Amino acid sequence: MDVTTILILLLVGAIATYFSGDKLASKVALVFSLGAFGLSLSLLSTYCNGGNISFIANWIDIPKVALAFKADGLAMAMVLLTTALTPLIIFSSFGNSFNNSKNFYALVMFMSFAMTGTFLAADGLLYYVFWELALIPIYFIALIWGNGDAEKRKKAVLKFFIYTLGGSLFMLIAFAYLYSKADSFLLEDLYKLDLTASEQCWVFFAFFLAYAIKIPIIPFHTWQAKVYQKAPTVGTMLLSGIMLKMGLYSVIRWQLPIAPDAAKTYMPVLIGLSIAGVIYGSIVALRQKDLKKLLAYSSLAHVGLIAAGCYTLTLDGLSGAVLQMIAHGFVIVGLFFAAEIIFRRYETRKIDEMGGIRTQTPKFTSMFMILVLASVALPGTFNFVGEFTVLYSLSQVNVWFAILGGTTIILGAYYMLKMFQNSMLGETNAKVFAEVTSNEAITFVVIIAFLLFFGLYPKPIVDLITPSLNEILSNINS
Amino acid sequence: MNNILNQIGIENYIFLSVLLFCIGVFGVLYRRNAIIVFMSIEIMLNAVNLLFVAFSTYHQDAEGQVFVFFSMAVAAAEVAVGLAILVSVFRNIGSIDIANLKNLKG
Amino acid sequence: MSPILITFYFLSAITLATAFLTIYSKNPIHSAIYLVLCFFSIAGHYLLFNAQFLAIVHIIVYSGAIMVLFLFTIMLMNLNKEDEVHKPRITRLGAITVFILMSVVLVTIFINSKTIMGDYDVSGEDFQSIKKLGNVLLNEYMVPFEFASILLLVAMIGVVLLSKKEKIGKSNE
Amino acid sequence: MDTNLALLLLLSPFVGFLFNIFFGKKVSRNVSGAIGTLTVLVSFLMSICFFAQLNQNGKALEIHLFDWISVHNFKLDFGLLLDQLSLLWLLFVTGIGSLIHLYSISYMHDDENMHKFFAYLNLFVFFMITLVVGDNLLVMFIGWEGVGLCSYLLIGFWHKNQDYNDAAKKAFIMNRIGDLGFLIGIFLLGSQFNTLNFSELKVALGGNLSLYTNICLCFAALCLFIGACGKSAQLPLYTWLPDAMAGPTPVSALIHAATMVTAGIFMVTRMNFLFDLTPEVQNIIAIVGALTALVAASIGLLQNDIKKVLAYSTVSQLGLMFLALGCGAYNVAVFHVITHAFFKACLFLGSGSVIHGLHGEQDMRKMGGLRKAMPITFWTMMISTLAIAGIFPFAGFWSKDEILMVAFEHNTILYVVASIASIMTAFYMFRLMYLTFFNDFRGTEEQKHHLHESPSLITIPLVILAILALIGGAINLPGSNWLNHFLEPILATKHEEHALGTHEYMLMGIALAGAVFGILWAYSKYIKQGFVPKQDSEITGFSKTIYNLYYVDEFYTFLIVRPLNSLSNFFRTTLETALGKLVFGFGTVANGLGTQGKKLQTGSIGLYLFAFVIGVLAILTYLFIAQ
Repeated sequence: MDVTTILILLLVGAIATYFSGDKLASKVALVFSLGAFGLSLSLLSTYCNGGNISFIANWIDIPKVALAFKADGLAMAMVLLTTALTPLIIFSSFGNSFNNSKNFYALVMFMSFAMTGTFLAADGLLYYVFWELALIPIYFIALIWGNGDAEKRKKAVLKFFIYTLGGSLFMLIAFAYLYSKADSFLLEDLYKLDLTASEQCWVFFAFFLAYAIKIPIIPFHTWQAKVYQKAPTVGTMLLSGIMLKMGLYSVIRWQLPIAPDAAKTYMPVLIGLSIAGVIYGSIVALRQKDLKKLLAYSSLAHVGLIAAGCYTLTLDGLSGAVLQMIAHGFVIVGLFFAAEIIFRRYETRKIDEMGGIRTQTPKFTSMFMILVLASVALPGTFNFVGEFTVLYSLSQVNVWFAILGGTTIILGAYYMLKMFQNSMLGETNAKVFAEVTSNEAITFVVIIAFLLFFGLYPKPIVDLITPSLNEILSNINS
Repeated sequence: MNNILNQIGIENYIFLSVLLFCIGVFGVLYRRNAIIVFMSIEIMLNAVNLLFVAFSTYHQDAEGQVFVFFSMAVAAAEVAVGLAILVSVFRNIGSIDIANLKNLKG
Repeated sequence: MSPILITFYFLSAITLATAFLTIYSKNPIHSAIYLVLCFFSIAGHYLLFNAQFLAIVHIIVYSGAIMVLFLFTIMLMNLNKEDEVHKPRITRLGAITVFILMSVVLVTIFINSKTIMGDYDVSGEDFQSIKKLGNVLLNEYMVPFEFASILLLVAMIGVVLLSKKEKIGKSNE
Repeated sequence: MDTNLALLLLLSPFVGFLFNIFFGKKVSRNVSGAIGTLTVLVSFLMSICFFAQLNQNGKALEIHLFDWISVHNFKLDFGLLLDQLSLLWLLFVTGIGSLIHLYSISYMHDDENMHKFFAYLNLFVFFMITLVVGDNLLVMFIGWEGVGLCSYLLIGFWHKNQDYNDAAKKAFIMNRIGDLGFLIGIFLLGSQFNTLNFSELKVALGGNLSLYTNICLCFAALCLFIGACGKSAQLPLYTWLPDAMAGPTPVSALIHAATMVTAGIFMVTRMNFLFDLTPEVQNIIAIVGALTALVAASIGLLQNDIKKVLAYSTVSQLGLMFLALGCGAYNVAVFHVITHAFFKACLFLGSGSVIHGLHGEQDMRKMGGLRKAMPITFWTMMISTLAIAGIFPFAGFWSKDEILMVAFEHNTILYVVASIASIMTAFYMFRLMYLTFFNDFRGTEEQKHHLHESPSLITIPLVILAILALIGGAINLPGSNWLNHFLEPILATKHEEHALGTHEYMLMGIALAGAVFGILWAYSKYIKQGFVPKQDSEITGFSKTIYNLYYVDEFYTFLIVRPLNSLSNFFRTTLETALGKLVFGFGTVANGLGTQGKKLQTGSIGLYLFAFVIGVLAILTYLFIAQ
């Protein structure tokens, strides 16, 4: 048993979904994604008991590319995030009906496959292939099943596609260069490379461009809000919940250890940029009128903080970043789902057109409230653990970074509560708002339970990721 | 006659074929009539063939001549096809002046 | 001056002159005829080298087949008139410049690289008799030889297809 | 065993919360209220148990529950600490909490969301207990933010009114500003000493400290104080507290008068060993406290909303407590916290009773003459008012007097400021009493018809609290000083006893005289002259400035909210578009290049051939030269 089984299962799931017909598609996808989740859990237990679940085999001889999948704690954490969120996301879409749903769910499964591959790949070219593969399904999902005016949507989605693809090309160049140096794409060989300062700088910024666009760090974020707004909610969840984390994960896995000196040299600039993203995203979110756009900008702010944590190059920063990635993955999926639930009933995403929902749906309100609070990192939720650790690591670098990054505590509360107040509270809305169905509630409950449990007891996850982060750090510092 | 190159010298052949080739190039650039352009191309081909044969003798090796043989086969095919294209172009446009063939304009 | 050298210079003069005239004459028919002459002179060169097989093939293929094709085409298009409009002066000047430049460059290159050429030696071995060539062609170069035939076949089919009158217009009517 | 009991103490209100949130709607209102009250009562009883135990053996109880967060240089446990300070707080939090729960059963009886109210209240008590018993700063921070959350939920309890929601949001955000300070303080301490545990910090701070560490400590102390400012409504973060009166009155009594707002004082007292090392910060605290006391009291002079008056009085009293903290007299501050909790809770509950009786009327201009109709409310409130005014021998007298004494020792200006604030307090409190309970009723006929004393569930807590307000001073009477002795183990520096000399008697006399002067002033104005405050529109001059709260809110709006919003608009419309254009710029450039490049493709074969030949030539020449 090794991690390839997860990939195979997801791929088979995608194919099976495609052939299962429109009626069954969602259920088949759910079954397979749950299967993948179970499989990754069982692999995790093997890993925790000291078993080897990595996989390596030759693939192409010239250039030398290997089918290398390295499953350490960090990768497993991210794989679990993916395989746990995929069934949730699929399940959350049970209330929608899509045209050609077999294509839709097959694409979702395929995307999950590609993202899992990205997290696991330990060979540069393989990783790149998965990285780009993940882009294709989301392009079609957003393009075909998105909402709003078709022309505008096409423009936004195309922009997103070309933008991220263009950024990744620089990464490809970097890999090609690294290959010419190391004569191998394998992660370990790339770690061992001894690059000069200027080489590192070039490689670092080539990677940075790819990741900064994907994460996104300002000023490379312009694709984000529009795509989040236009994509169907499932697509938005996939994008914000998992795909953003691909960029952040890659920073930790690829960018920092390969070009450590450059990372050290430019650390203040990078942290500064990330924190500028935090403040900028928060401020823009203050006056957003569209619920999904607001969440998009909140996401911009949060990932800014995560990126800042990554670039501190300290164990706290990295582990905080990973924790926050996981927490943010769950909470943003939940929040987008809440937006979707409102949309299902009111057919609008404009915050002005909502309001007065609380009296009609106490359950929904409570769950939404908890998610909002988790998003503003109230102590006791998992997000707090991540945010605290990241901010702590920032304060170790420079306390001003922590203060500036910490404004997210204030501004985040401001825009989230404002949004909550305007969308949920107030005089009872004239339009009827049906209480959440049990299907919808299950999704919420799972997310909330996860966030609260690990908020109080994050130790298992911390213990899982710390050894691999230490290994990466030793690569950075050697 | 084996000592022909001793008497003439390989350089002379090189200069001859270079000049011939250049005349071919000149023709291609100078004329607008597609058929003449074609002929110029044939001249260029022949210049190269000539050189092949010269060096075949120089090296006392048959391979050069074999190559010329193939080149002739290709040239024959090329001319056939090329002229067929010209014929159909002429049929469509009514002219084979290359100045009139502007469908490639971007 | 040996007779051979004289023959060489004579043939070369014919080759270059006819090649130039091919390009220069306004009437395509004249061009074609000059080209035939040019090909014949090249065949003469081949004979000088004692490459009889090639000389014969050359005459058959070029002077025989290709030139006939050219002539047919010219006549088919009714081009035996001197009605070609000259290219603009600048183009002609450019062509001449490029011609001179190219000659200079190529000649310079070859003059400069002459030193690496060794002396010519005669082994007396037979290397270009028809028998020998046939051996080489049908042993070592068997596969390319067959491919050449396929190429010719394909060219033949292609030409037939290309020069067939288009039927699309008819089917539309 | 102790662990289990402590968990019971901690989790009992949480169980109440869970019960009420999940099943509250299904059971009857009284059951829901009773469960809410009982769970808090259980905590109270547990607190008494622990208190008795502590009194016996004097040993603080430390309980480690589980590992929580770890960063590279230290790890944080989820642990509880039951020592003198936390038990003291527990006693009055759960005690007053139980009373207010009891009160709420009747007060909120007609509200459709009563079970939610009790759920939130229980949750609040749970978080408050967490705050108090946490054995490190971060667990305290859980409670710290948690009570902020409950405050948000309860202020916005009547969520149909967006003004109330605004008030709730304001409270939460202002608290969060303080919380950021708190967090930064935590970071500074954590990175310096590799621990956040109180006892370990105390040991670490006792050692020799470098200059750099001292500077860090200063900043840390300042940051923690900013946190306290947010939570305890001090300048400049106090404006949320008066707005927070939008919540139901029991909430104001419990959260915004007795317990949550004293969290700042609790924290500073808890970290007294830190603040003792940073006299600069102590000075800042004292000044901020005194100023807050003065400003809030002056605003209170002219307010007409009965709850707003009490709110400003709370802010003012909290200011006095911070003054005491700034002077290093932690025990005095704690003393005042406790007495203040008694009489202020009583006052709020009393005002709630009045509002209840008048069916929601809060404007004192429309009250009056309620003394007859609501005797119990009147007498209990009277006692508390006397206490807050500092009349001998009520609880407030002792504690306030000690604060003034400490201030006098510290700095005369601070003393004068505090005294003026006290006189103002006496004035506006009696103004409140006179306007509410004396003269004739000024409301509508219908209201007059329905005037009645509140039911016993409301009056019982009032009476208990009034008794406590009467005798509460006994815990730290000069001479016995029980509280001072009790708190000794947790205070780093010993607070010397006041020997009651003439000096002290004189100060007491002055304080008493000031209070009496304030009362008489109010008496002459509102009883003798029968003065009733003017309508809003008729207020002019400086009193208008005061009546409008010195325009602080407007100032904040102008200084922070407006710029932030316009910045947001600017970012959203201009900068976002510009950045988007910038990205599209690449596309536009590529497009332009294409359009221009298209022209190269003239379709002229001659030109192509030329280009081709020249290209070949160029390459040949290059190769030749390069050779």
